[in-house]
Amino acid sequence: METAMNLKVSPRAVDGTQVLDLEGEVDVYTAPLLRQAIVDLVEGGATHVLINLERVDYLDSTGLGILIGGVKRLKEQGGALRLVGPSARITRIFEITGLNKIFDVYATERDALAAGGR
Amino acid sequence: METAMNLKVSPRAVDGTQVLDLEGEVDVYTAPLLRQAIVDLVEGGATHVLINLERVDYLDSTGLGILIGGVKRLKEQGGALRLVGPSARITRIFEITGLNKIFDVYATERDALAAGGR
Amino acid sequence: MPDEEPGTPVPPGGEDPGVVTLTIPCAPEYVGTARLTILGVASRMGFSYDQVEDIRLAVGEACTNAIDRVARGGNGSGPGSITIRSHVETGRLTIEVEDHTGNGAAADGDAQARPVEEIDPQELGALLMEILVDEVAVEPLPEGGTLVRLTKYTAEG
Amino acid sequence: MPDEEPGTPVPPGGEDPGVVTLTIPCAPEYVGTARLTILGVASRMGFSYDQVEDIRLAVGEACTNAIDRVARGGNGSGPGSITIRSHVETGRLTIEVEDHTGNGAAADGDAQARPVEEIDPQELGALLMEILVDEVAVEPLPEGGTLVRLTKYTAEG
Ligand SMILES: Nc1ncnc2c1ncn2[C@@H]1O[C@H](COP(=O)(O)OP(=O)(O)O)[C@@H](O)[C@H]1O
Ligand SMILES: Nc1ncnc2c1ncn2[C@@H]1O[C@H](COP(=O)(O)OP(=O)(O)O)[C@@H](O)[C@H]1O
Repeated sequence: METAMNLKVSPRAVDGTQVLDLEGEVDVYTAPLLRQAIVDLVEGGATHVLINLERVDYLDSTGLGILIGGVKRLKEQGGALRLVGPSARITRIFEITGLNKIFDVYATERDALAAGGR
Repeated sequence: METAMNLKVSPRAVDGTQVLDLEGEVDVYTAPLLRQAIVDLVEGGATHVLINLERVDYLDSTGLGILIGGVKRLKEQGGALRLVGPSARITRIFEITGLNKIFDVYATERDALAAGGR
Repeated sequence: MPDEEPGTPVPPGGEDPGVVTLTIPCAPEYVGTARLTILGVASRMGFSYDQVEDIRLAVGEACTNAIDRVARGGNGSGPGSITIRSHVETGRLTIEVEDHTGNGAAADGDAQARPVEEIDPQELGALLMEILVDEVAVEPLPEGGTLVRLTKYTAEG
Repeated sequence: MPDEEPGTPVPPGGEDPGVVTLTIPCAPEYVGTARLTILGVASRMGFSYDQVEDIRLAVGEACTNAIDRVARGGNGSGPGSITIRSHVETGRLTIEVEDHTGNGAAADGDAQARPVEEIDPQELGALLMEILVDEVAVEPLPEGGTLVRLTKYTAEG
């Protein structure tokens, strides 16, 4: 039984692209961490951001709202927010909400990086 | 997050030794399954039984009581009950209750089988 | 839905809903606890993995709604609490999420009717509840606060 | 230990225990749910993995005790319920496990004094509680049933 009921947000850069590795649950309690991480990147001048969801096992409407906000903000900067490796479960959430039309989703980090942009 | 909050008890035989593979949680709800499996083996004539705990992540006093009962019953038949692969957590429970002095515990199934008996 | 108190013994011979009642402070850090409780209740009922997760998310959204309402219009008398009452019956799980926060209902049921581009995160929560469980009922409580009733059937309805 | 009702708002300026209250039917299939709830409560409090597991097991034992008491001497009015009230405070978690089953306390506190060969499974449960948490108090309730109060400190006491 996992006791982790939290979110770890770890920023790193790959070839000039900013990556946020998420681990845990994105919910009303932990989502502010994610929002702040995105804000920090945008204020630091990032335009292309990649969020790795491979180790996210729960994502609620709060988390979805923040991802949507990130997509909008980076688009305004001429950049893009890309999502990597959502579980089947989270892919289903994207689909039933219609957000798969808004999110740019890739199976692997390599695919996302290959899609171009800085 | 695992949704399994149950116990699976799978009997098998290795070189004439009866083995019970347990998976899940042994508690007041699931323990009767384990008790019945041991009773079935004893009534079937088994004297040497090996219980594989490798995939057990919770064991309460009900489960401990049944294991103790199994040890006693098999000893009366001139046999033995051996336990295999308890987690660090369950090993700790054996130690703080003093039951490590009663239980015959092996790290691997191979070690337990090598200890002899039918 | 029977409205019995959790401590009340089940009447002999009658319907036999197992009632599990959880009360948490109306605060973000306790929603995870509510989700774990619901995991415990739902995972013993013959729901599939995906159905259990659907229920967990729907309950999480109901709690989040309550917390958002308080954050946006607190009544000044502390954060209040959320009660999550699960009624376990054969073939059906009904979960009532009730906040005692002194703020009336905000969620409306017809979020699903609008294009996704126009909804905000809170309406996204209402939309998720509508999609994830079979029945959603939202009503303001006379004493303040809101009751959200979520029903899910084990044989997908 | 404050005995406040879960719905009562925390008095402004006073001590601020987060109270999580769970009520389950007094039946074996619900103990797993109680353990999950406690996992949720304890895992946000700065306990180590082993400490969280200790608390989970101790609460499981308290519930099992209540169920065993009912199984051995039911009062004929249904299975009753168990209430598990967690008080979350800085540095301390106090969990009250209360059964409303009409049967008095059975567990005695001195199981630890006897040699292990002489204790039975139920006393094993009492022994585990004593070892796993820092304080255990068991008292019969005036209206029937038993209250077990378990306290664990985050800095191992
Ligand atoms: N389903 C949706 N489709 C499009 N935009 C949305 C949707 N849901 C929310 N938004 C918008 O996304 C933005 C981000 O919302 P919010 O969670 O408040 O993040 P932030 O505080 O970072 O702006 C808001 O402008 C909101 O209106
Ligand atoms: N700590 C212990 N040390 C030695 N024997 C024990 C201990 N705890 C329980 N026992 C004994 O183990 C046996 C098994 O108990 P129980 O759980 O009722 O299993 P069963 O119903 O299969 O006999 C009982 O005879 C009980 O007295």
